[in-house]
Amino acid sequence: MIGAEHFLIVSAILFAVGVTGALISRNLIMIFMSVEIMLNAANLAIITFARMHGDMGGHVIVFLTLTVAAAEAAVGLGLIMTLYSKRGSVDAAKFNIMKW
Amino acid sequence: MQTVLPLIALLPLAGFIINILLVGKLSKKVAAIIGCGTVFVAFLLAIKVFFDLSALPADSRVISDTLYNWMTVGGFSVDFTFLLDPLSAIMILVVTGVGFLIHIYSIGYMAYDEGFGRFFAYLNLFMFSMLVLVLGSNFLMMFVGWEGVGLCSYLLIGFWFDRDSATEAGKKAFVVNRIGDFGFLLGMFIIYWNIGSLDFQTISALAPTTFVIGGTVITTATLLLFLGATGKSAQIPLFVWLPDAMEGPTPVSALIHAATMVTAGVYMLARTSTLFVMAPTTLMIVAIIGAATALMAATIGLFQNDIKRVLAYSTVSQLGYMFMACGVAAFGAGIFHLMTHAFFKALLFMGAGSVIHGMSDEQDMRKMGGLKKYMPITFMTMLIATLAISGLPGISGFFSKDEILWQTFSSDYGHPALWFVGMLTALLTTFYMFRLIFLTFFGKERMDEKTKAHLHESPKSMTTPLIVLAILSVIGGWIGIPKLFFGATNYFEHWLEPVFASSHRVMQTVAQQAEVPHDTSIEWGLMAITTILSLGAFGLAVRFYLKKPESVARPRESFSGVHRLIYNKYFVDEIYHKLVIRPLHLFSIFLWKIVDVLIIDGLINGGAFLVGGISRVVRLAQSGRLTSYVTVFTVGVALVAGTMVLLSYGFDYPLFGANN
Amino acid sequence: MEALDLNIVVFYLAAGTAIGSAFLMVWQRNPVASALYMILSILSQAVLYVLLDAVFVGALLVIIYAGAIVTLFLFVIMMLNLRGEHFVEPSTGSKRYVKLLVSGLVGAELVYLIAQSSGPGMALAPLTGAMANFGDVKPVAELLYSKYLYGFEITSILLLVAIVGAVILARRESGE
Amino acid sequence: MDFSGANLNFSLLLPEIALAISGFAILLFGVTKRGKDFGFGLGLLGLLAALAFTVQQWGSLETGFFGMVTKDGFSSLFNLIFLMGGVISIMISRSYLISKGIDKPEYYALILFSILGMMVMASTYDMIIIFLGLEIMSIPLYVLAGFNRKDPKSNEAGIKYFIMGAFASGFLLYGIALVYGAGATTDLRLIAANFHSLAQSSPMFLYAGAALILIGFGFKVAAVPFHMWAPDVYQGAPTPVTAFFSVGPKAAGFAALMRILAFGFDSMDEIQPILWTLAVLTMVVGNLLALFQDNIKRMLAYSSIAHAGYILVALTVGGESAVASGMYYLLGYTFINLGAFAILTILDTRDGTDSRFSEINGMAARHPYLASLLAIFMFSLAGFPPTAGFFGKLYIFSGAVDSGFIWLAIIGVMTSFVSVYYYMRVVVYCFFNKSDHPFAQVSLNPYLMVALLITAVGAIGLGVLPSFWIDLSRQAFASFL
Amino acid sequence: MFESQILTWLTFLPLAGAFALLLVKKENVKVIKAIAIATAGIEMLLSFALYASFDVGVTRMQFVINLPWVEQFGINYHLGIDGLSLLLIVMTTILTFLAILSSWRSVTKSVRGYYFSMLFLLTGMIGVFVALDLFVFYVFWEVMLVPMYFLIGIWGGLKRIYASIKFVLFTMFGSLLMLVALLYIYFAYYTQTGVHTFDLIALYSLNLPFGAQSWVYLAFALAFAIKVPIWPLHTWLPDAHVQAPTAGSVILAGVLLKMGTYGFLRICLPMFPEASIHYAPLMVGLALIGIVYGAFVAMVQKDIKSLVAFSSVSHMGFVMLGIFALNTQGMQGAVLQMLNHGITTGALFLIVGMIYERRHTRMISDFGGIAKVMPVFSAFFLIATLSSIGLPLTNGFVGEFMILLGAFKANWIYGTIAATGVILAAIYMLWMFQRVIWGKITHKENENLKDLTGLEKAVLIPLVVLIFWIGLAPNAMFKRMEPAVANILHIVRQADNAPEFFSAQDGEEEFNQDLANTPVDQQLNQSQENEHQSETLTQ
Repeated sequence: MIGAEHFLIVSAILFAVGVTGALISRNLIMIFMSVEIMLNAANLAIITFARMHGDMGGHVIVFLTLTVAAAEAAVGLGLIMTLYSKRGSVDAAKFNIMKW
Repeated sequence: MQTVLPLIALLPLAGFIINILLVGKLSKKVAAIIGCGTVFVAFLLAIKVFFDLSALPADSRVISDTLYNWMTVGGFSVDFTFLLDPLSAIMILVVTGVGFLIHIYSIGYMAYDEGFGRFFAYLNLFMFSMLVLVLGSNFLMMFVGWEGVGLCSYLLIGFWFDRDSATEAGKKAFVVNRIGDFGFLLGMFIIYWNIGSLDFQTISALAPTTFVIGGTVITTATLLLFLGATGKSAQIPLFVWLPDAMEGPTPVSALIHAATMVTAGVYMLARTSTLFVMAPTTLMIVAIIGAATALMAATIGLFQNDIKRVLAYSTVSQLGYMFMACGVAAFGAGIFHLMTHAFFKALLFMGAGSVIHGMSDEQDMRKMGGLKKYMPITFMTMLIATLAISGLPGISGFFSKDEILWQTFSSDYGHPALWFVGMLTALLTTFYMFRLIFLTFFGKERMDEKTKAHLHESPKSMTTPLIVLAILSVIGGWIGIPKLFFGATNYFEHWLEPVFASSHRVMQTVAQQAEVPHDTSIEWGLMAITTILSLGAFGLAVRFYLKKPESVARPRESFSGVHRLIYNKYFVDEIYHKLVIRPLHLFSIFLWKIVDVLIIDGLINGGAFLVGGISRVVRLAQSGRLTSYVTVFTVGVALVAGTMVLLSYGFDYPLFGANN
Repeated sequence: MEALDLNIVVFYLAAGTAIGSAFLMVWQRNPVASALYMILSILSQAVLYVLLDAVFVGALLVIIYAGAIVTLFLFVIMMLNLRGEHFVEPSTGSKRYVKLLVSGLVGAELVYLIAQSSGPGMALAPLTGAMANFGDVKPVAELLYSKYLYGFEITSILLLVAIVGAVILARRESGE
Repeated sequence: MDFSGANLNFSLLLPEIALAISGFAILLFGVTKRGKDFGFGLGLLGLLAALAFTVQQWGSLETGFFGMVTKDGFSSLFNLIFLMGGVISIMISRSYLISKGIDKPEYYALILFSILGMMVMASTYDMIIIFLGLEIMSIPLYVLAGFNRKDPKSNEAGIKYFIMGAFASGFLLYGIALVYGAGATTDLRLIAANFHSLAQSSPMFLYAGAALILIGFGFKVAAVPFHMWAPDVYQGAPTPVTAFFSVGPKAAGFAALMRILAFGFDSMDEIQPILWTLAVLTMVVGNLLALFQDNIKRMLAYSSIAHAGYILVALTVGGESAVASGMYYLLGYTFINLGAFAILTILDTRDGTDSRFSEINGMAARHPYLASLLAIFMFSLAGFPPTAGFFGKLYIFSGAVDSGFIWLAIIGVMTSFVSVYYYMRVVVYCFFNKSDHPFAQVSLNPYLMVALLITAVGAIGLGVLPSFWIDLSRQAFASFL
Repeated sequence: MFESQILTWLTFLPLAGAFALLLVKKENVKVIKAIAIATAGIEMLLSFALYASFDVGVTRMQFVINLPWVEQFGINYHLGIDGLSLLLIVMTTILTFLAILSSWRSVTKSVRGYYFSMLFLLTGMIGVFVALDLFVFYVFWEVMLVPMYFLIGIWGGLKRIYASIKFVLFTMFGSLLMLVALLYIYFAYYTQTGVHTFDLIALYSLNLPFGAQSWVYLAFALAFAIKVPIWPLHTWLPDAHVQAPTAGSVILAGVLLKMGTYGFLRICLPMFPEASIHYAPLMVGLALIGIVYGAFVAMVQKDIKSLVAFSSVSHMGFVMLGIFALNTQGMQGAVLQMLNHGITTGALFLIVGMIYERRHTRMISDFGGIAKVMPVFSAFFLIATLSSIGLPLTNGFVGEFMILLGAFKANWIYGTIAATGVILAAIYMLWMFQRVIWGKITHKENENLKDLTGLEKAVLIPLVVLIFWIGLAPNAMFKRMEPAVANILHIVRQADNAPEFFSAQDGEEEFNQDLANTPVDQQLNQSQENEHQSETLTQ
C-alpha cells in the first residue's frame, strides 16, 4: 500500500538531490537547475499533503509556486547571461573579486 | 585668638608670604628687614609669653589658644590650637632667639647671593613651621610643623639648586624624613584609635588609664613615633641625610641642622613622655639607639676633613646624647642639652660659616690652618663653643652633658654601659673638636695664595651673633646647674616639672623601690672621671694636630682597616644604595616593564590579538566563492535540522537556558 | 486490488525515474544533457502528481516546467554556446566528499523526520463523494479565484517584475 | 462560489495599490524619452502616498480577501519602516545613479515593487502569501544588486544574491510544505489556534517545517550561518541599493519571522534553542568578521549581520516586550543604517571610489558636518546612548534579562563591545587620520540633505524620546495577538 | 524656580553653548573661544550659586527635579544632588573652565570641534553627578566617552589613536556589563515591588539575595573599577593621559576618574551593601596594590605625564581604600581626596602642558635647571608637587590623612601598607621635580624658555588657592559631604550581618553621632516620597 509517506520520502530524496546538485556543481546554470529540482520536491510534498488532507488549497499553492519558479528562472537566467557576457564564464568558483 | 601666642608663629609666616610673593622685587635690605624683623618681634613676643607663663602658678602653667577648628570628621576633630607650657616656652625662646641671631648672621653671609630674598623667605617659613611644631597642642599640628620643617630643610638644602649634589641632598633629606613620618603617622593612628584624641594634654591625662604599661599597643605606638624621631633627628638608621644636608648654606646648617629642626625628635619624645615611660622596651631601644648613634657619629667625626661635615657628625652624635637621655626617661636632661647644644652648635656652625666665608667657600680643613690671626673673633667664639661641647667645667655643655651622663648611670632605666658609651663619646668629641680647631686656626697656612690674599674677618652682622651665642654658650648652662653645686635648685628641671608630672606619676607606679637618695659621691666621681679623660683626649689632639701633625699617620696605618671603615662612614650610604635603593629601582623597572607592559597590557593586547586572530581565521571562510557559500549554508541547514532531530528526542540542549 | 498493485508499480517506476534522472542531471558535465534529464525527472514527477489525483497541476507542471522553464534553460545554454571547453567541472576531490556528506546528511535528516511521522494518518484515503472531483480544473480554479484571489493577483505583479528585471538585464544599451 | 467572509475591501490595499500604480506609471513613462526623468519623482510620490495611506490605516485591525490580507498595527509599523527605508533610499540614489550613469527609471520601479513585496509579507497571516511577497521583494532585489551592469562587482553581487536566494527559497518552500502537511493550512492563525493538537498528531512536520522556514528567513535577514552572501552582495551592489538591502529585506524577513515564530509557532519550545544558537552565532561571527575590514560597505555588511543577531535575541526571548523590542530595534536601525549609507553614497559619487576606509581619511577636515553625522551614526550603531542604537539594544537586552536569558544578554553586550572597535575605526579614519591626497569635494543636493536630516533626527530622536515609538511597537505587537 | 531648574540648566547649558559654537564660522576662532569660555564661565558661576544655596547638613537630595521620561520603563528625568555631588560638580566646572582657558593658545587645530567637545564633555560629566535615575546615569556615563574619545584622538599625541581606542574599549567593557547588571536589578526590583523604576533612591531598598547581589555588584564594580582605575585595570590610563591634550588630561584625571569612585559611593555601596562588605577586602587589597604599584612604576617613568598618570593610579588607590575602609573618616577622606586629586593632578597636567608647549617634549631627561629660567613656573610646579605628596596645609594631606586614619581603623595592616605610599610619593615626585626643575641647564633649548604668561598664571592661581584653602579649612568640604557619607555608611551598616567587620572601637557611639548630625535615609525616603506626591498632585 502506497501511503503519503512514500511520496514524501521521494520528495525528500529529490530535495536532497537538488541540494547535492547545488553543492557540487560549479556551473551556475546547473546550480540553478538543481535549485529548481528543490522547488519541485517541495511542490511534490505539497501535492502529497493536499491529497493526504483532501485539501485542494495545496494545488493552488503549487500553481502559484510554479509561477514563482518561472519568474525566478527569467530573472536568474538574465543575470547569468549578463555575467557571461562580461566574464565569459559560468563557473561559480571564478567569481570572487570580493572576498574576506 | 585671645593671646599673642599664635602671632609668634604667624609673624614669620607673614614674613614668608611677603618675601616670597615679592621675591626679586624687594631690595635686599627690605627683604632682610622683613625677614629678621618678623622673627625679632616673634622673639620679643616669646619673651612676653614666657613671662606671662611664669607668672602663673606652677601647676597651671598652660596657655592655650585656639585659632579655629581645622577639621572635623565624624568623631575626629582637630583644632589649630597653640599651647604654651614650660616645655614649649623654652623651645620658642631657643627657636626664636637662636633663629633671630642666625637671621642676622645670614644678612652678612648671604649678602652677595642672588637668591637673597628667597633665602629669607625660606628661613621665615622655617621659623613658622618650627614654631608650629613646638607650639602645636596636638599631634596633628606638631605633624604640620614636623613636615613643614622638613620641607624647609628640603628647600634650603637645595637652595643652590644648580648644584646637583645640593638638590640630591635635599631630596634625600626629604625622603628619609618621610620614612620617619611614616612611623609618626602610624603612631598617631594607634594613639588616636585608642585614646580618641590627638591632643597632647588629653593624651597625657588618658594614656595611663588607657594603655597597659609595657603592653604591645603602647610599645608599638611609641616605637613608631620614635621612628619618626630618628628620621627628623638623624639617628640610626636614618641619620644618613644629615651629613649630606651640609650642602645647604651654612646659616641653614646652623639653624636647621644643628640648633632647631633636628632636635624636634627629642622635643617630641619629651612632649609625649607619658607615652614613652609606659613602654619601657621602647625606652630601652631609644637609649640604645641614642648611644649607638652618639658613638658611631663621633667616630666618623674623627676623620672627616670637611669642616661642616665634622660638625654635622658632631650634631648627630650630640643628638644621640639627647636620645640617650630620653631613653633613660631623663627628658629634662635631654631638653637641657638640647638648649645648650643649640647655643654652641649654632655657634660652631656659624663660626665655620665665617671661616668658609673668609676662605672663599673652601670647606676642606686640610687647606686651612693658622686662621686665628686673620679671624680673631671667629676663633675666640669657636674656641668657646668647642670648650662648651667638650664639657669644660663651668661652661654650659659641661652641665648638660654631665646631667645626661649621670642620668644614664643612675636612672631606673639607665645602665652603666650607657654611661660608658656616653663617656667614650665625650672623649671622642673632645678629640675631634680640638682637631677641628687646631687644623683650622693653628699650624701652617695651607691655603693657596689667592685665598690667602682674601682672608678677612667676617662683617659685623656675622660676628655679632657669634659673640652673643658665645656668651650664651658660657652662661646658658647655669640655669640648670645640678643641685650638686652650691646646693642650689636646678631651675631648669624645676621649671619643666609640670610638663613631666604625668610621666613621673607613671614612673612612680612602675618603680620597684622607693627613690634612692641622691648619692652625691658617685656623681662627683663620675664627673671627675669624665673631665680627666676629656683632658687626656685634649692632650692627644694637641699631640696629633698641634705639636706633631706628621705623627697622625702612624696610628692611622696600624689601624688602616678600621680607618678605612670609619673614613668611609661605615659604608652606610653604600649599603643603603646596594640593599635598598638599587633593588627598589630594579623592582620598579620590573613592575613597569614586565608586569605592566608585558603581563597586564600583554594579556589585554593578547586578548585583542586573539579576537583579531579568530576574526582573521573566520574571515577566510568568506572566500567569495559561491560554491563554498552554498556549502556553508547547507552545513547550517544540517545543523539546524540535526538539532531538530535531537530535540525531537527530548535532548537537553547544553548551552541554552535561563539563569533563574 | 489489481489497480492498486498497478499504482504501486507505477509509483516505484515514476519515483525511481524522477530521482534517478535528477541524479543524472546533477552528475552531468554537459548542461544540455542535464536539462534533458531534468525534463525526464519532471515528467516522472508529473506521473506522481497524477497518482496523487492532481491531474490539473500535473499538467501545469509539465507545461510550465518542461515546456517553459527548462526550454528557457536550454535556450540560454545554447545562446551562451556552452559546449566542450566551456564545460565546468563539478567540485572534485575531498571537497566533493564533504559536500556529498553535507547534502546527504540534510537528506537523511529530512527523510528521518518524515519517516517518524508515518502512521495511519498518512494513508491516502480513497476519494469518494464530494471529493470525487479532487484535483480537477474546476475546483482548483474556484479556489484560485476565491480564497487565493489575493495570491493570484500579486502573482501577476511578480511576473511583471520578473519581466521588467529580465528586460533590464538583457537589454543592450547604446554603446555596449 | 462562496464569497462569504471574502471582504474584498480594496481600501485595505491602498498602500500597495499606490505603489503598484506608481510603479506601473514609472515603467510606462519610462518608455518615452521625456518620461525617463519622472522615475524619481513618481517613485517618491508613490512612496509618500503609500506612507500616507499607511498612516491613515493606522490603528485599524481588519482582515480581508479571504483572510489573506491583514492590516493591523504590526503591518502598519513594518510598512512604515519599509516605506521610510524606501523614501530615504531613493532620495540618496539619484545623484549616485547619475554619477555612475545608470539613472534609469526602472530602478525606482524595482524599488517600489520590492517594497510592495515587503508590505505583502508584513500584512498577512498566510504563509503562502508571505512566500509570494518574499519573491516579489526578492526578484527586484536580484536585479537591483546587479543593476550596475558595467561593474563586475555588481554583476557578481547580483548572481550571488540570486543563487543563494533561490536556494534559500527552496528550503523555505519545503518548510512551508511541511507545515502545510501538518495542518492542511498555511494560515498562521489556524496553526496557532490548533497548535497543540497539531503538535500531537504530526509533530515532526511542524518541527522540520519551522526549522526550514527559519532557515529560509534566516537567509533573508543574514543570520549566521546563512549570511555568507551578505558581505559580497553589500559590497558589490550599488551603494544606495546596499542601503536599501540592509534595511528593507531585513525588516521584511524579521516581520515574517515574527509573524511565524512569535505568533504561529509561539507555543513551540523546541525552536527556542535553535534561535538562541543562531542569535549567538550571528552576533559573534558578525562582529568578529567586521573587525578588520578595510572596506566600509563590507564592514557595514558584517555589522548588519551582527545587528540581525540582536534582533534574533529578541525573537529567542519571544513574548511581548521582546518582539516589540525587535520592532523598535529595526525601526531605529533603519534610520541609523540608512544614514550611514547615505553618507557612504555621497562619498561614492566621487570618481574611482571603492568605499575603502582609506578613502575617508581626513574627511572631517573637509566636511565636518558630514563627518560628524557619520560619527553619530557609528556611535549609534555601536550602541552609545542617547541614540536609537542604544535604546534598541537596551530594550532587547532588558527583555532577555527579564526572561532569564542573562547569558544571552551578556554575550550580546560583549559582542557589541567588540563592535565598538570597528565602528570607532570609522571615526579614526574620518577624524583622526590625515588625508594622503586632497579630499575630493562632494556635492550635496537637497534630497540628500533631507535624507540625512531625517535619518539623523531618527537616530537621535528614537533614543532621546523613545516613548512614542515604544508605544507603537507595543501596540503593533498587541495587534497581532 | 531656581531650586528645581538649576540642575537642568547646569547640565545642559554647556550643550547649548556647544551647539551655539556651530552657528559660528569655523574660521572665526576668536568668537568661538569667547563663546566657549563664556559658557564655561557661566557654568562655573552657576555651580558657585549652587554651592551657595546648598543646604548644609541635610541628608535629603536637594534641587530635585523628577519628570517622567520614558514612562513605559519607569525612566525618569530625575536629577538631584547631595553634598557629594555638589563638591564634585563645583570641582568639575572649575577644572573645565580652567582647562578651556588653558587651551587658548595651545589648541590651533579644529578649534571649533575642540571647544564643542569640551563643552559636550562638560554636560556629560555634570550629568553623571546629578543623575538620580540609574538610566539617566548610564546615559551620561556613556555619552561622556564620546567627546573624550575625540579629544584624545584628534588633539592627542603621536600614539593618540591607540590610546583613544584603548580608552573607549576599556570603559565600554565595564559599562556594558554594568548595563546587564542594571537591567537585572531593574527587573529584580519589579519582582519585589511590582514597580518598574530606575530610580536610584528607590533601588537602594532593593533586597537581593547574596548570590545575585554578588555578581551584580561585581558587574557594577568592574565598570567603576576600570574608570577609577583599580589595579590591574589601569593600563588604559597612562596611555590616555600621555596622549591626551593638556585639557583632556586635566579633565580625564580631574573628573573622569572620579566617576568611578563616585559610582562606588552612589551605587555600589548603598545598593549592594552585603556584597560591598563581603568584597571590601578584595577592593581594599587591589587598592593597596594600586597604591604601592602605581608609586613604584611612577618612579621609573621617563615621561612626566606618564609619571603623573601612574601617580594617579596610586592616589586613586587611596581613594578606593578610604571608601572601602567603610567608616566615616575613611570615606570622607576619600571624597575629599577625590577633589584633591582633581585639583592637584589637574594642576600638574596643566603645568606639564605649559612646558610642553614651549619645548614640545615631556621627557624628564630633556629638562633640568628650569628653575633658573622659569622661576614662577617652578614655584607653581613645586606647590602642585607638594600637594601631590600630601604635605600638611595643602589639600593632599587632609585627604590622605583621613583616608589613612580610616583605613587604619578598618585594619591596621591596610593603614600601614597604604602609608608606605606616602613615602613613595615623595620619592617619585621629588625625583622628577629634581630632574626637571633643578640642577644646571643641560639642554641649550631650555636656556631661553619664557616664564609663565599672565593667562597661564591666571589658570594656575585658582588651583593653588584651592590647594591651600582645602588644606587649611577642609571643614567647608567635610560638613557638606558629611550627611551624604553618613547616609551611605548607615545603609551599609544596617545591612551588615557581620558586625565583627567593624572593629570594636567603631562602636555605636560614633555611629549615633553620625545619626544625630543627620536625619538619615528613612527621612530621606520620606521626603522623596513627599516630593513625589506633591509633584503628582500638581501634574
